[in-house]
Amino acid sequence: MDLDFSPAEQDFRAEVRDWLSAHVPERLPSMDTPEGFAAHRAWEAVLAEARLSAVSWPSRYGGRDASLIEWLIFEEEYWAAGAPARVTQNGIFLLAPSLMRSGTPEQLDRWLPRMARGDDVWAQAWSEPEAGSDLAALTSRAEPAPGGWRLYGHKTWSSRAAYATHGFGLFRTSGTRHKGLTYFLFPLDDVTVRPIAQLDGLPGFAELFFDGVYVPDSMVLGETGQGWRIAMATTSSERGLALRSPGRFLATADRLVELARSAGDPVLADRAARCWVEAEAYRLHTFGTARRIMAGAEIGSAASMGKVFWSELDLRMHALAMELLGDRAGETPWLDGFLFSLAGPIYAGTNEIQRNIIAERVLGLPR
Amino acid sequence: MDLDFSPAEQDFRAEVRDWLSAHVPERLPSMDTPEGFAAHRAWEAVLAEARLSAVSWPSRYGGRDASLIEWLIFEEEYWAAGAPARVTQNGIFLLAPSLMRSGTPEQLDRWLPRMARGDDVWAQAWSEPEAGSDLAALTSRAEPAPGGWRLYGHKTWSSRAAYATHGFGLFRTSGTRHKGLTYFLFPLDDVTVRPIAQLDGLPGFAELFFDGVYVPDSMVLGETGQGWRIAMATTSSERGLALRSPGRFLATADRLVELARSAGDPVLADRAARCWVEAEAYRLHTFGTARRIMAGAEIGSAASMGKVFWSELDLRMHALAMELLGDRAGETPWLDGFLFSLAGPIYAGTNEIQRNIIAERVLGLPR
Amino acid sequence: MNFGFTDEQVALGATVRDVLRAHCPPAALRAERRPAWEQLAALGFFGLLLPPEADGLGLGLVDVLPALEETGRACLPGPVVETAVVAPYLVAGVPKLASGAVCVSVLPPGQAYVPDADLADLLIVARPGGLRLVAAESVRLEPRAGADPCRPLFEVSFEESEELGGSPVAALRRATVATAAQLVGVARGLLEVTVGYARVRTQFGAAIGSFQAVKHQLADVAVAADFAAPLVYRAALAVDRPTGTAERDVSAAKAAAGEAAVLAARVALQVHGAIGYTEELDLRFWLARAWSLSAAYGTTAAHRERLRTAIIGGDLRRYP
Amino acid sequence: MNFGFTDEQVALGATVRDVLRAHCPPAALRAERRPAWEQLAALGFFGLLLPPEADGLGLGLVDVLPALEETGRACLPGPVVETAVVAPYLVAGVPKLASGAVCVSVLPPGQAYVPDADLADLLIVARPGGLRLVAAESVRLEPRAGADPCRPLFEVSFEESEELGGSPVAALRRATVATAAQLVGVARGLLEVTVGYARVRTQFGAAIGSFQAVKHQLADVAVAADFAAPLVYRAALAVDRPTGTAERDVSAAKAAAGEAAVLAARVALQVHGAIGYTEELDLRFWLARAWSLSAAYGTTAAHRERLRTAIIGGDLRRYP
Repeated sequence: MDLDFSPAEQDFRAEVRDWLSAHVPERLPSMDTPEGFAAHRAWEAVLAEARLSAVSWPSRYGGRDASLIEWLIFEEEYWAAGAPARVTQNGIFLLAPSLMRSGTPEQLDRWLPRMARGDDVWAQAWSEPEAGSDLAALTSRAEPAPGGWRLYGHKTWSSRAAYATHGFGLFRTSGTRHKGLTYFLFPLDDVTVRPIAQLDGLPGFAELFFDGVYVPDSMVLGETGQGWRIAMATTSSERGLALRSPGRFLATADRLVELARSAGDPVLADRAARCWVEAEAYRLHTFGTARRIMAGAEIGSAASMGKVFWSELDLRMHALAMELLGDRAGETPWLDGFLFSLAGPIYAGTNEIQRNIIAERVLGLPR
Repeated sequence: MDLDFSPAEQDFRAEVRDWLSAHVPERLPSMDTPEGFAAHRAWEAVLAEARLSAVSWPSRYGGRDASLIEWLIFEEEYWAAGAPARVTQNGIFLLAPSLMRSGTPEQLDRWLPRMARGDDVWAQAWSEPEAGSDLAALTSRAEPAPGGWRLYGHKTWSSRAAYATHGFGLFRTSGTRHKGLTYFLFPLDDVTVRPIAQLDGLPGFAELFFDGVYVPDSMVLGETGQGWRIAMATTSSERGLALRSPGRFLATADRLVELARSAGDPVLADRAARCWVEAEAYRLHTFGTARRIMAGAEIGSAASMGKVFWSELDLRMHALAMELLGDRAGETPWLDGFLFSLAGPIYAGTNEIQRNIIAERVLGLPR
Repeated sequence: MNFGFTDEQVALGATVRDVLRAHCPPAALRAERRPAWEQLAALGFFGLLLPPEADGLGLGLVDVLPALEETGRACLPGPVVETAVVAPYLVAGVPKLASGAVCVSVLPPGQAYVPDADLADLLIVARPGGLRLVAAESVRLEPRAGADPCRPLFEVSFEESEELGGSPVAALRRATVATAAQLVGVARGLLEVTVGYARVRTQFGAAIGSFQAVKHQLADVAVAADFAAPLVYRAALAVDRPTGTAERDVSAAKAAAGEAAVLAARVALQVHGAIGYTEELDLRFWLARAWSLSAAYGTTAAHRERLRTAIIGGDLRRYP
Repeated sequence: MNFGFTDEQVALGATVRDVLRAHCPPAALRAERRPAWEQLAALGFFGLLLPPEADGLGLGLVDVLPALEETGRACLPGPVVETAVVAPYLVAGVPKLASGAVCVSVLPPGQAYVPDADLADLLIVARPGGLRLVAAESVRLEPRAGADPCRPLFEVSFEESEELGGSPVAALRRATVATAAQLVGVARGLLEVTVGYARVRTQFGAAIGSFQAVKHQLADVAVAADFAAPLVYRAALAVDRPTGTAERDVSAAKAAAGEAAVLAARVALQVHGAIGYTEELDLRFWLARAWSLSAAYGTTAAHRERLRTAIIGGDLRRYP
């Protein structure tokens, strides 16, 4: 057991840090506005140019074949530098792992490089109005059509879909519950997109209405009827390592401590110090997880522990910042951060569902 | 709305305070030892002599016809004076309310005065090995016998039963679940009592084995088959006002603040101050509840809110004291208090059950 | 000792509740800047605490607690506490205050921005030297971002102002307690709406309110609100008297009410799930109110610090 | 970067686990004062950290973490940390230490009483002027009440003692990390036993482990233990090196491990219900160990205070 970064890893960190300090833009407008979306997409192109938008991908798709540890290093530097949120994250962190695991070589060649450059921006389409936590209850369906399928139904809580170009999600091709679901990719051109304004008034989500949208067979990911299995691998990465790397929370914790220092209240200081250590715990825990994955292990349900931990830590950090700032919070980025952190225990499987998973699949308690 | 004690209430407080300061003994040995039990019983006789053992009872049974507010005042003074724990509490606070509500005049005359003096010490006998939280699952039974009943079965977690003289509990006379249960009183002479040692090694509980113990009809409380209803009124008072008056927590909070003051850690000080205020909140809440009861209202399921609040407050206070004292805790009364406080969220209906009751019966959520 | 509201106090609360149900429904929060104020004024709401010589009813703060709780439960916009509670103690002599014709906003010490200053005819502004009274005509307002869309914040600047004599302590304590009463109302409003949602929303073939994880979170909100409320009522009695414990009792009330409302908001959002997070749902108004009022007249942390200082400092007097 | 135990480190833990299963079953906690010590000594357990010149293996603290965790999981009585971890750094020259023939107990600064002093051949006692080394023959022991029946406390007094040169800092940091590792073991042991009970105990016609309220409490314990452990492992690496962050990293480890164990104890008792509260059930040994070790080598509050002082003081360096 050791915690030493190799010389190559240290060099990589230095390179990323230097590049970011030269290229990170001033704070961009929210990516949930048209101009902010465009600005974030342009930033993705700049990142991709330096082959930094998806460092862990194979180089043929625009990555650097970086190890998980190097990816974690990249993330630490990225968030510490105050770089923009990733408008491509649903594609890169949720879809891409499934594509690489279940896609055809043609699909990979066609979609990954465009995704890495932000040419395509992908929105996820899991939930339906009556299938949120109970995802297996979904009723959107795909019907066979010559050379492909026609999609019908109503998806909701699709992040980024207000401005995205493509989507991915599950549609029923037969059966009930977990069986007979198929994983589809689709352009959003023929889908009716109704943006949903969030607490901050901006359309971070959208509803998607499918009224016989045609997609060719090449837009099916994996085998028909295997969508649940493929998607679960994806949601496990949504919960686990890929979606919320420790770097984000380390950066937040550092800023929180700065904020608490000036307040002079020892009780608030204690809460800040506690959060700072918890961000470290998440980082160290992730190094352990990365090591297991690199050794070939599946992290599976244990990812739920990480989801509970980071989402509640993030909420605690932002709630503390709100208390530290009082009525000044709205004039800082902390208010938006707070609103966003409130969604953490909800999305990617609510924390109630995660605790069920931990209890049933990690601890072995009866369903 | 006002919070003013009447002149009569103030006089009563002064009288109780004076009497206690003259009579409260040095710390007695634990009531779960034979000598401690005897000492506590002797103390009850001294209290009864001054008509202070059950101030809210009618004077013909040894009380003073005190109002609920006066009873709360008595409790505040009692615990502030550091007076002994009440070995008679199961009788006075759990059985007596049911007796007064459902007993015959003969039963009241026979049992209450002896209870007030500590001549009889009553143990409760609700739980069974397979019926804890699920009390309606109990299987102990009573069979008709000439002029009375024979009791069979196995009760457990009977507080004080190791040394008590009498017990009360539910036995099945017909039916299943909540139906067909009858409320019995019984002397412990013919019951096999097996003490259960607790964490501190002392027998705070006992198991009771009934192998055809005969009790005459005069030992049935209320109608046969009505035991569940009668007992629920009792457990509601167990959870609610009667068992844990605020005075106990106010006294603990005062001592906790003294302890925290000398520690000099502002975070621990904050936790102590918070507990102190919460003890006040429980006191004020109880004044409101007392007013509603005095106006004829039934508090019913709302008593579950009080149970959750005081039991978790008590645990927080003692856990904080443990942190403040470190390895010195065992040389103070705080360690015993801590061990006792740990049982608070378990007895008188676990807090999980209480939260179910709040959600279902107070808030109206579906079962 | 009679620690419960009188029939009159309850009736006043019920009247205000009826007015707010009719004139400040959730839809009004989107459409109007100051719904229901006229109707409340017609009731005499803004004169409740004013002395008779200022055309008021001369009530005590405790008398209007149920009514204030209803303004929180309805998420009523506008500087309610400032106009109905602060003004009667600081500027009772201003003509027509009782009629509701004069809207007052306040910048308390320790806060950066004035809420609802856009609606105010008069501003009471804390400055290092003491309180200043400023007329709307003399003030420049700069909008500042905040959490609560129905309680916008403004930075104020002015050249002309009057000194406001006397100590602001009593008025600010009352404002703090009044805000705490509103927070209890917000918490109870959130609980009610969330229980309603949990009864009808189904997942896994059952109402989500039948799941223990949801039940227990809601039970905890009910407990928090139910035990914060008596601290608020006690504080009102303590400031009306006033007792030697008033300052501490006010802080206990505000901290507990703020925590109950913030917990209620957290649980409301968690139980609603993603839909609670949308602009479309009315829930967001109550969430925002919980956050904005918990920071008003002293953050929860500031009140906790005062409590700690007093209690650990040895002030263990209790009222009553 | 390889943040996981090596096969050797895991194997050592497994060996200790097997020995403890065989020789320190729960029944032994009632019957023996120092079960399994002989067998551990035979394994060379007490020489693991001693340098080769003292007949030891010269391992680092990180190498023995899985083994230490097992001693916590088994609730092994006796001054394990003191003899196996403190002594090698402070009194490595004492003959036969590696063989386990010399039992050592320690009174660290800030504590009042010496645990397991009745078993000790040598005592290391913190006094205002520094550490003193005292032989068992020279010491008077007064038993003092404590929470943990398998870790009795004693007040010690003595006239003859030796000064113990050098700084105790490194040894005490290692003892703190070792205790944290034991606490992780205690937490995991409690979780395992409680999950087992929740699977078989039925109420309302179902295993209580099928109720969400029980599941979620146990899930929280699993999360707490799983995120405390890497802090402990990191602290061991930090003290072995040592890094500039070592003191802070040690406090982070001890506080998190203590909180995880205390939470595990709380939930274990709640899930077991009244039976968890009895002398009859073995559970009580683990509960007591969680409480006693969380107060050893600095209470959780003391470590939190150190963390706060360092971090808010501006030390935001991270290792690695």
